[in-house]
Amino acid sequence: MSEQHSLRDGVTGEPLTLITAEGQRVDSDTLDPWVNDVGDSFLAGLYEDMVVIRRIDTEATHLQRQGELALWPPLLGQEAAQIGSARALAQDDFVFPSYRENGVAYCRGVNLTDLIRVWRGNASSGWDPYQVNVATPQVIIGAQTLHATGYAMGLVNDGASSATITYFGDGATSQGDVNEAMVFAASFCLPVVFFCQNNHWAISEPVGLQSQVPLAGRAPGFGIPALRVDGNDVLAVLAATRIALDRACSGGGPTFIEAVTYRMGPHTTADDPTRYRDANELEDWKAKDPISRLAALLNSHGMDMEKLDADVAAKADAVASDLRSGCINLPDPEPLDVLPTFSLRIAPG
Amino acid sequence: MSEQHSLRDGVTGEPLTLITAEGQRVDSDTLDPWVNDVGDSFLAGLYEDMVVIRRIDTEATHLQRQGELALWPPLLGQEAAQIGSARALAQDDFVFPSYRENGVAYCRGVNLTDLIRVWRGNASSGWDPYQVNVATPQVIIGAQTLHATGYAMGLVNDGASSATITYFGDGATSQGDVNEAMVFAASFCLPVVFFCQNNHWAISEPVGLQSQVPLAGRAPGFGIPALRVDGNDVLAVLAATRIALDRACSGGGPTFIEAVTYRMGPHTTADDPTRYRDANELEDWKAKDPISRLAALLNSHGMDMEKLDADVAAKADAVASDLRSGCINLPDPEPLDVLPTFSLRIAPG
Amino acid sequence: MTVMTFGRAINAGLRKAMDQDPKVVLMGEDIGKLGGVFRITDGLQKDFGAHRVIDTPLAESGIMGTAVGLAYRGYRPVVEIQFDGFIYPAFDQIVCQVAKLHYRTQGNVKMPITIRVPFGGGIGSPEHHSESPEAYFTHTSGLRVVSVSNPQDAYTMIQQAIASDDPVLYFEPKRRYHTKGEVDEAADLSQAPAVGAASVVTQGSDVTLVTYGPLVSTARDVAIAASDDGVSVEVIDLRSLSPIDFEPLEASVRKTGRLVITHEAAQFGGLGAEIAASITERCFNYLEAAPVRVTGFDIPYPPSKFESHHLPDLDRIMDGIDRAMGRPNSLSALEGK
Amino acid sequence: MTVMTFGRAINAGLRKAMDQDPKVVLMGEDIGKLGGVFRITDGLQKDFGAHRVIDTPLAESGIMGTAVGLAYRGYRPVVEIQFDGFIYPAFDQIVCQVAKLHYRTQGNVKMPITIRVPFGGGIGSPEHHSESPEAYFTHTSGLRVVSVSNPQDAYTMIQQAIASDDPVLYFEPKRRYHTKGEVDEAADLSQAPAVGAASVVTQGSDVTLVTYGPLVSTARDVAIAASDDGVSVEVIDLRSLSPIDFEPLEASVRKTGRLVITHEAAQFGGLGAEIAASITERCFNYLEAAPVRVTGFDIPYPPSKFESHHLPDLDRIMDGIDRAMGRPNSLSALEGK
Ligand SMILES: Cc1ncc(C[n+]2csc(CCOP(=O)(O)OP(=O)(O)O)c2C)c(N)n1
Ligand SMILES: Cc1ncc(C[n+]2csc(CCOP(=O)(O)OP(=O)(O)O)c2C)c(N)n1
Ligand SMILES: [Mg+2]
Ligand SMILES: [Mg+2]
Repeated sequence: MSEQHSLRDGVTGEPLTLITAEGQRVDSDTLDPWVNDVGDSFLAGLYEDMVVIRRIDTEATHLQRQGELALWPPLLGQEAAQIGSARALAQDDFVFPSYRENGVAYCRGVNLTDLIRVWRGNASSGWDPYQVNVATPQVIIGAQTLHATGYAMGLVNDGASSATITYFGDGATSQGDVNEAMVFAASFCLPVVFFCQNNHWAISEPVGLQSQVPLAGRAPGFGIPALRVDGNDVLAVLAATRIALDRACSGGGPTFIEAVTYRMGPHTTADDPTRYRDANELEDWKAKDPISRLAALLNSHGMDMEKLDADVAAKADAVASDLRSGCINLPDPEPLDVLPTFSLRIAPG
Repeated sequence: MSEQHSLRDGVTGEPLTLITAEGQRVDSDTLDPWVNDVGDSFLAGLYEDMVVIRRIDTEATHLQRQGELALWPPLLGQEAAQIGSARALAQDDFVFPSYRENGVAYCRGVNLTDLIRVWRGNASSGWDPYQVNVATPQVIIGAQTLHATGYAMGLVNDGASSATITYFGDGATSQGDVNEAMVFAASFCLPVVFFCQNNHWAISEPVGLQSQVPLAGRAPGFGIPALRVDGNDVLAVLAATRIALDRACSGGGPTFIEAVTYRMGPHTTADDPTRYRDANELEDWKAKDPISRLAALLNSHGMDMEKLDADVAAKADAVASDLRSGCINLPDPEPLDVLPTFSLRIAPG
Repeated sequence: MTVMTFGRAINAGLRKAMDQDPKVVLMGEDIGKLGGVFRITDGLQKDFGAHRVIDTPLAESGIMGTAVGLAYRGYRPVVEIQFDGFIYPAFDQIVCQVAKLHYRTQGNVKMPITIRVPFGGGIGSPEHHSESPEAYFTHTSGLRVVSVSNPQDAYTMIQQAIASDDPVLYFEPKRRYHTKGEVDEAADLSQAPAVGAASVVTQGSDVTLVTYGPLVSTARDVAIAASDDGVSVEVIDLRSLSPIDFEPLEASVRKTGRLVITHEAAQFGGLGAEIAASITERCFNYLEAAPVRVTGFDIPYPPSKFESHHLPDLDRIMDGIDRAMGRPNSLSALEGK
Repeated sequence: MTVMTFGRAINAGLRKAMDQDPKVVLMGEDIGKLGGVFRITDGLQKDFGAHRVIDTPLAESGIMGTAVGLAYRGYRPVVEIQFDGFIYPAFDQIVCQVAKLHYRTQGNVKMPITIRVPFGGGIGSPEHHSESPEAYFTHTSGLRVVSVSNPQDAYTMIQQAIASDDPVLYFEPKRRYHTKGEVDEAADLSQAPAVGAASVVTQGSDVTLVTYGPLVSTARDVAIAASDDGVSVEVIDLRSLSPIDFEPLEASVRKTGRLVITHEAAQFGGLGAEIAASITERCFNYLEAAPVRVTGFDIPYPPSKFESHHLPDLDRIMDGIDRAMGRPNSLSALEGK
């Protein structure tokens, strides 16, 4: 495969893949060199992560149904995109997420109770960004991509060799801010990874309404190299993110990654996807599930899946139970806590 | 030249050219078919247009120096970009310009006095857009590109087969609005021509600060075909605009044209380019002057240039004198004209 | 007369406007198949087609700028902003284009754009979903701003907004979408109260209580509760926030001598300031006390567990009435300080 | 003490702040080699380098969002908005991020961003170059807003704004850039008046005239002209537009019983409304007449040939004083209507 060819593939062709939907390991000239070190125990760790965050997602959805959370934005189906990218990050790298990156937050060590403060209505942000190097969930679509760009400018000025990564959706690519972020990042050659989870939907709008060409194709026109990867393939996502981080940290500037995935659940617990999307589409994507394909691969490697699944389930149960008790025991805030402890003006009204 | 090759050339390679800086006619597979009908008398007409608008520009600059105009944004150097594109338009096509398209406005039949109302401070817009199918000059960088997109949506809904063209600068490509306009135009396959005059400067900022890759390369990533043409070559610009309009009017959707040109004067009469740019750069571009190269071509075709230049000068003189007298005789508005004649609230203060 | 919810009434009004004028097009995020996140446009794409009920890419400036272009072409776009807090990316197009184009072109280019904004709090949502940004727009010359407080007005005024050649921001109190009321769908629009007219909702003689949108129904409750206290409250629903129909307000304050204004938006520089200032200018000699404002705090909209404390409610408005009446109130202890 | 222009004083203040804190970076369009279209940053890129005086791509939301990221990283960005009318593309980042991040994160993330905005009219420019958008920001909780009226304040307050951990909008009256005044460059910042403090510019006893920015010098002229008429005007320069330092205003109005407010921005919902409403609340029993507002008309900023009619000037403010004093004035003929 010529470099020319592989590059085109990597940007607007079929997404780059290392693990097929059936769980087969395939080659990729572009990605393979970046995951040479990944053995089965590392893969098993990724597997655990994915199972755990899916479980967090399920538990939080239940809590919402039970009235314990006001809202929850599920990540079901996007586990590989979130885990593969988050596990590529170094501690010093700084994450600027949207509202859906609960899996990323988990990997960064955000405390489970802190994870749901926002969704229970207790706080506008659940954690101190500086404790975990993750900014608070961004609700204004696309705004965080500029923050990642500015932070990256600060990293360069400081002579630091870490990077920022910013997460956003397919819908977000239409926002001016995301495009301006690419302009700034390219102009100043900044260490930013633009990580787009193309989950095919922006609430009820299919990705084709935002763009009729692959989203990864957007970036080269800004002077930013792009990679289009199978977002349900945790290994491919890991490799792509490592490529991007390596470029960023060695002065090569920004990279755009389109992780092609699928939102298997509703947009949020307030959404009803049956109003706008075909059940068949969901079925097609179930066949590409990120977790089961990794299970199949590990199984084919001779991993004792019964044991692994039992261990992972125990971990997931523990996490889910912590999440639940943390949530339920979160006290309602005191009325006066509404007022900031710092210098904002308060009307007497 | 293979199609593949010519396309790449047309987007990010050397700008497509039909008339070289020395006034030589060269071939272009892409452009030639679109100017088969252009004979010497048509070319002489374009020549006249360019000389006249340069003269308008000079006269207006004088008027500003003499205190008769508050400000003037010169187009010196961009005559071919404006005339080549404006003369490709049909009457029904609607123009959404920035503040610098006085040459385009002239071609559309905007009255000379109306042309300078804004710059004298008499009005916020000099003409009724519906009389000439040209919107009023847009000062907010990039905003007009969305208006062109919306108008084009209206054209499609009406079943009309005309198009819109929107003019903007190299600096404008960094604005969210311009990028959003491309998203909308591509998504709805709208008849818009995005005409970018890359005059190499946004006030004091060189184009490399906005983008390190050719601006025309931006569009394909949005699903919009692009053409990069020599913007000082009136024939190449005419051809490219015809290609774009033809595509637009036949349901093929938007096209992006980057006309590579140069702002030979200051940003506006309030600007002092010696503070930020090298005199050599200006000299280089003087050698690529759009008017002199067309004169050389016509001369080589055996045109009687003495006569043509005399006729054209007479026309230019007449236009300049109309402009001057229109300007000087424009009465100051009555104080109460500040109030709108329609339903706006007026404070008694 | 049909009984319908607030949301349904807007839907019916949109439908009627679209039926009557083929130039009316709806634009916004998720307004097509989904019918909008609040289902206000439910069924309209099915009936009018995707070229008239347009799901747009996710970009508010893009939506607004495209609407400007459509208006240029003679259309009457009705834009849905999904939530109040998402209007800001469109702010430049609204303030510099929508508001100014008719003045800029000496009236040649009209901007009959209606911008529908579900606004206000009380629905337990996260940040940016509960804001009251109306004062940014009422301070912007060239825009009309209205807010509706009941299904009948919702139905009538959306049609009037669309029919207006001026751009109109139409603020919908989202927490009232499920409130039901009678709507006369057959009513003749030309007989309806002018879109700019304020209305006296409850007559009273001791104090004038001015509000709009979501707090009108709270204000009615206040009037009832206050009358038990022996205070007669005249409630006025502004309906039009810009321009304001000051005459009924003046008439009322000349009668009562006391004015309370309530809104969810922050107090500092909110619409209440304009009303207090204007009524003081117009009725200075009739005022027995300074106009009182009861508003959201001057803080970013807080997390939802706080919103019942943040939003003016019956108790806080009653307290405002006590202040206007010079009766003991929550601030009494501070007096003389 | 050095005599310098207003513009030069800001330049000197920026230089000092950059000298003292390496985390101070300037960002904006054309601020580098050109020194900004008003030359306020003249020479700074040469002396501090392109990584501290950053010419940005032409995109205001991009600039502001990038500044937010820099602040996240511990920088203190000073953003130049080229002209008032170009701040709107950044409105979303200002209102939803700059203003809210410190509240959102319970104070963990600070936003020590200074946004410099040359504002106001009177320089004969085309549309969007002469606006007074301050009320949009004073109504936004979480922002500080200041405006300066003389070289000394310009010099001091730009440093205070940069040193503040809160985000500050710093409005520069562009038509006064060439005004000269004395500046004490050696003055100790900790001894300077607080950034939030209003100042009494001219003492008087008959009427209080409150203003800020470009109209402070007009107000001084008014005080002189009025004293010829036998009216003693106390002029107050607000300096901080949000929060407002109400105490000197209250003290003055308790003394004079009459209040005139003047600004270039439109009247409806302008800062004058807040001042009128607040002072009425605080000083109701002292007021002899309703507060009077003298402002720009409620229209988009007009073409420059009109600006002398649009902007409050000595005559219009004198007329406002006559209204406040109950003397014959331009509205007398309308009385009783
Ligand atoms: C500026 C803005 N406009 C609208 C919204 C409402 N909204 C919330 S999520 C969403 C869809 C986002 O889609 P996408 O970017 O694909 O991310 P996903 O939700 O699929 O992860 C919309 C329209 C918003 N939050 N912010
Ligand atoms: C939103 C906005 N920001 C800033 C400006 C100030 N400004 C006017 S022209 C200009 C440069 C424009 O450059 P470009 O787009 O290349 O067009 P050119 O002037 O070269 O034709 C700038 C920054 C503006 N008019 N609008
Ligand atoms: Mg999505
Ligand atoms: Mg340019």
